[in-house]
Amino acid sequence: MSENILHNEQKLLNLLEKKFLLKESRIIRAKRVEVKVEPKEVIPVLLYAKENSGYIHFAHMSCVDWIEDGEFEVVYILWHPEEKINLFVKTRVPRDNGSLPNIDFIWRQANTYEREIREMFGLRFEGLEGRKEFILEDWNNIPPMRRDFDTEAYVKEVFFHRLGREDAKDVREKIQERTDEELPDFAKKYSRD
Amino acid sequence: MREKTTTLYLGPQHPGITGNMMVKLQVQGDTVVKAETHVGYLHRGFEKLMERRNWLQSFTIVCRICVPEPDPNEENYSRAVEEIEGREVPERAKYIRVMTLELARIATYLLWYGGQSGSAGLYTMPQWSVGDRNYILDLFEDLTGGRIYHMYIWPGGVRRDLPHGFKDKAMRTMDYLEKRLDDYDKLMFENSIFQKRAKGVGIIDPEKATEWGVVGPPLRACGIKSDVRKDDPYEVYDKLDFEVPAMEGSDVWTRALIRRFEIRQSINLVRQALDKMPSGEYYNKIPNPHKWTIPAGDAFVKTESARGEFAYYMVSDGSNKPRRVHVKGPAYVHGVTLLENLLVGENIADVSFIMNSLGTCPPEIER
Amino acid sequence: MYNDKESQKIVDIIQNFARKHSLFVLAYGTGCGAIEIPPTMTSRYDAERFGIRGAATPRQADVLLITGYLATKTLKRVIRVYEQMQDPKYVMGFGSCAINGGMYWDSYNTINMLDKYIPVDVYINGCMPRPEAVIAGFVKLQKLIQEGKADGWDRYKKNLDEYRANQKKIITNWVMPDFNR
Amino acid sequence: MEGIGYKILGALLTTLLAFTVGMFYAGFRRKIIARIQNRVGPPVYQNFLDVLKLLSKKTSVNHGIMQHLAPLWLITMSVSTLMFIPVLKDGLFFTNLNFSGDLIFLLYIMVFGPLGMALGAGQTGNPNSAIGVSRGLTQMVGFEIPWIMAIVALMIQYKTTSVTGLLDIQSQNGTWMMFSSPLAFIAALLAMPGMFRYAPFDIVGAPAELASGPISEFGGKYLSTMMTSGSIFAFVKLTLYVDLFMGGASNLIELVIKTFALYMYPVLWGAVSPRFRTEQAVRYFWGWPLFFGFAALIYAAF
Repeated sequence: MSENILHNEQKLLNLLEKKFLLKESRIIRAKRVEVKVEPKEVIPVLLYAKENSGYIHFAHMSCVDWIEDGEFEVVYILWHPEEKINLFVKTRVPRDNGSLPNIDFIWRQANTYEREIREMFGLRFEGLEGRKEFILEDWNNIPPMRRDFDTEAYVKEVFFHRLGREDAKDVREKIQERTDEELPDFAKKYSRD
Repeated sequence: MREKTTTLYLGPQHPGITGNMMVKLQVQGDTVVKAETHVGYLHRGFEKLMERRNWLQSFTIVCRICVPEPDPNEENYSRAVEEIEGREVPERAKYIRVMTLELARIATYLLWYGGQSGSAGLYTMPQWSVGDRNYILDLFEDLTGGRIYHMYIWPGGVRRDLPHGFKDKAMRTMDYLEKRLDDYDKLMFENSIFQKRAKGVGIIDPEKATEWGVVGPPLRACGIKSDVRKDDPYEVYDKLDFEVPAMEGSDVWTRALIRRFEIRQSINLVRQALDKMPSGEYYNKIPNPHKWTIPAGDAFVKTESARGEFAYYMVSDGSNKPRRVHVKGPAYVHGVTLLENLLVGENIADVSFIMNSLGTCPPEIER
Repeated sequence: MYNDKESQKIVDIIQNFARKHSLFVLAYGTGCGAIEIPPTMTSRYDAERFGIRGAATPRQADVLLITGYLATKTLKRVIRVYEQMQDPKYVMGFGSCAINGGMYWDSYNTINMLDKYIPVDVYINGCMPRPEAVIAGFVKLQKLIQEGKADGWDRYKKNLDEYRANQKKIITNWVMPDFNR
Repeated sequence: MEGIGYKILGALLTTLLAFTVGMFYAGFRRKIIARIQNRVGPPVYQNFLDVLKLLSKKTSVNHGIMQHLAPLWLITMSVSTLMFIPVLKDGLFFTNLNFSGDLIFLLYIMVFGPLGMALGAGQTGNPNSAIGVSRGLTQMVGFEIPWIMAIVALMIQYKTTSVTGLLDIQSQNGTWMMFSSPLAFIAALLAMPGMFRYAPFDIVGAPAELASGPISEFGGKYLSTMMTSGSIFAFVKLTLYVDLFMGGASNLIELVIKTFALYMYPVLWGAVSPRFRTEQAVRYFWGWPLFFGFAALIYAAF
């Protein structure tokens, strides 16, 4: 039975396996297919998926920092509007001096994703155009989404902190005093005393 | 027209802009020749914050990602966690979730009624529709305790069962809204000036729409039947009776018609979900949140929000904190690449009109 | 009722009465609290009863609502907008994020204490504050104005150096015109 | 009424009357629109408080001399137009200069103010202002043509260019001009919302498009002067319409009833209308209003 349901998914996998050198490939569940490729295979696979297999909708693109392995994992997620399948194309690049090809000539909205990843992770995309600053402004620290960026330490250094959490009890008494004297007349008859 | 090009900064402080963002326009006379979206004014670094919080703490902040419509975020987060962990959700919880999502859709569409007509200068409509939206928010308050942020749909089910008498109240509210929607039609859709403003403005090329990443009502207004609720059914949408509208035209007017149809359909879906709701458990208990770990894996989940496909990509490394949660709202494409291309050649008067018809929501672009 | 008649001249009382009953709120949704502004202004809560209405540009506005968290990129614009507003001007901090950072206390991009950067007259707590709370905040502001205690604009001028130092600590690339006292 | 003292007192009283009535009308407008929108709305005296508050604001902006002059220019124009309009048919105080004024002069002086405003807004350097000014002038070209045609039709038909002359003719004939020359009245009436700049013709200061258009950079005292001038000018326009088409008024109560009835027409239309785009607005004015203007001219000439 499961063979029947996953027919389209299996077909896609077979096609891709025949055509490209895949590091790994699997069907996660119905409507989700995952392939892992080398960075240089990214453009051929994506182009093939778009032009020949009908995966024309670029649904998502994300980057995960695997600092233990010293690598970024970049995932491209495509969607087939007729067969209703999400195809994950995953690739890994080194954290330092790694770079990926720019794919905004295939899908122009990829430009936004790539600019964000470039800004947030410091991952280089070859030939990527567009404004350098997408979300942040005048940022001169390490890119914030990297795992080695400690946001709490940064916050402690740059921003002010309001004290008063430690004497929470006094605050509560203060609030109690204040509400009693500031209650409007109509509310006084409903107050506790 | 003059040849001179003027730079017009629409935002961040501008009454016509939706939320806090900026569109830098190059205009010749009244015509836009170049548009550039600048975002980042609402960046809070959610994805970084979630790396520092455990699975339950992360859940409390996800609803803040998109303010007009927080529930798809909770739904996405919960479903992603459930998919990686393999947690079962009781049937009753699924129905309650569907009802909550549809209520959220109605609330967002009512806000959209206000935004769309308010940006065209019809100031009576926002007063009516945003005022009536309060009735939906009242329902949410009964159900969850909060008007805007609910934190209601959580991994394993929903937080509370329906309160006593909720079904009657919800049914009454739906009846009232259905009556009010006819009034809205008279004021907005049958208004000849509104029709003149909306027809033929902001046309998306239907051939390219899917490829450009258009989702939700704007895509359905291009004549393409695409809806996550049908294409990749979640919860119990496959057991409910509804249809996906699709119309040719792909201008602001068609998008408005699509939404006009869908808000009625959502009212119908709320009624269906309330009627078909089984009794039983509403929550599959999660372990102690401090020790709650989730096996390594990743998940990509999608929800059809009022503005289109809302997606989460979640990665777990087996610890008690998420490795990465990447949020992709529909506005991520609508508000940047699509808007920049759509505005070229349009009148300045239509800029905020088009933005509202696409449902641009800056907080979900930058998170 | 609230008039402190000894310390205020009759002119001040009249001025403050007019100021109190005519608050133009700048249409600038700086954060997520902006979602509760439309309900506050529209039919159920109707803030226009109190003379509160929107103003499109900073030159015409009296009240700047900081609706929730403030990203550092927005802070620059908020300072610019605040300095463009004409005296007397009032600031209302909105939601717990404006008070102490709230949920985003450890975020690298949002400030934690609004009153270190611009003077705040009234804080409204809550995440997010209900329209009733917003109206209560406005009523509190009206009370302060009547008593002549809403003097944030005056404090800003007097302590400009301190505020500037705090602002420049975050905004490294300071390209703004001088504040015209 | 011979002495100069009486003249000055009369002029002051007229201005005060125009200001008060105009302000209350604006207050009633806000109240009525609020009721349409299911709200309570502000008190009717809200606009007085707004003006008072704006006067009490400090100002620290300087964009050049025209910026300071523009509001004064506007209010000068409003008051001087008021002086040439017969407020009451045969009042003692409100005669002012209206016996020497005629329609051609009025037509000229009524566009004088917006031009001054345009210069002032142009100097502020705000792109919203510049675009707003160009929109305003385009719209003026739109509604002025049917309006002028209607007036010229009246002049031709009754062979006088004096407002008081037209008033006398109406009282002699015992009928209002909206009945004796209906085509001109329709043309003028259709052009009227454009003159008031309420929706659907609020394209000049359209908030969602241009912030507040030409007045973007004007706050505090400038804005209060403009609001004062606007309320006086609203009274001027309404009174002129009443004088020309509705037989004038012989006492204040009649004047208030007639002008308020007329005022409700743009207000109620505006409450349920979205805004036109600039070219749509001009196209509207050059459609039916222009047709009726032509028809009135032909009717008057033959």
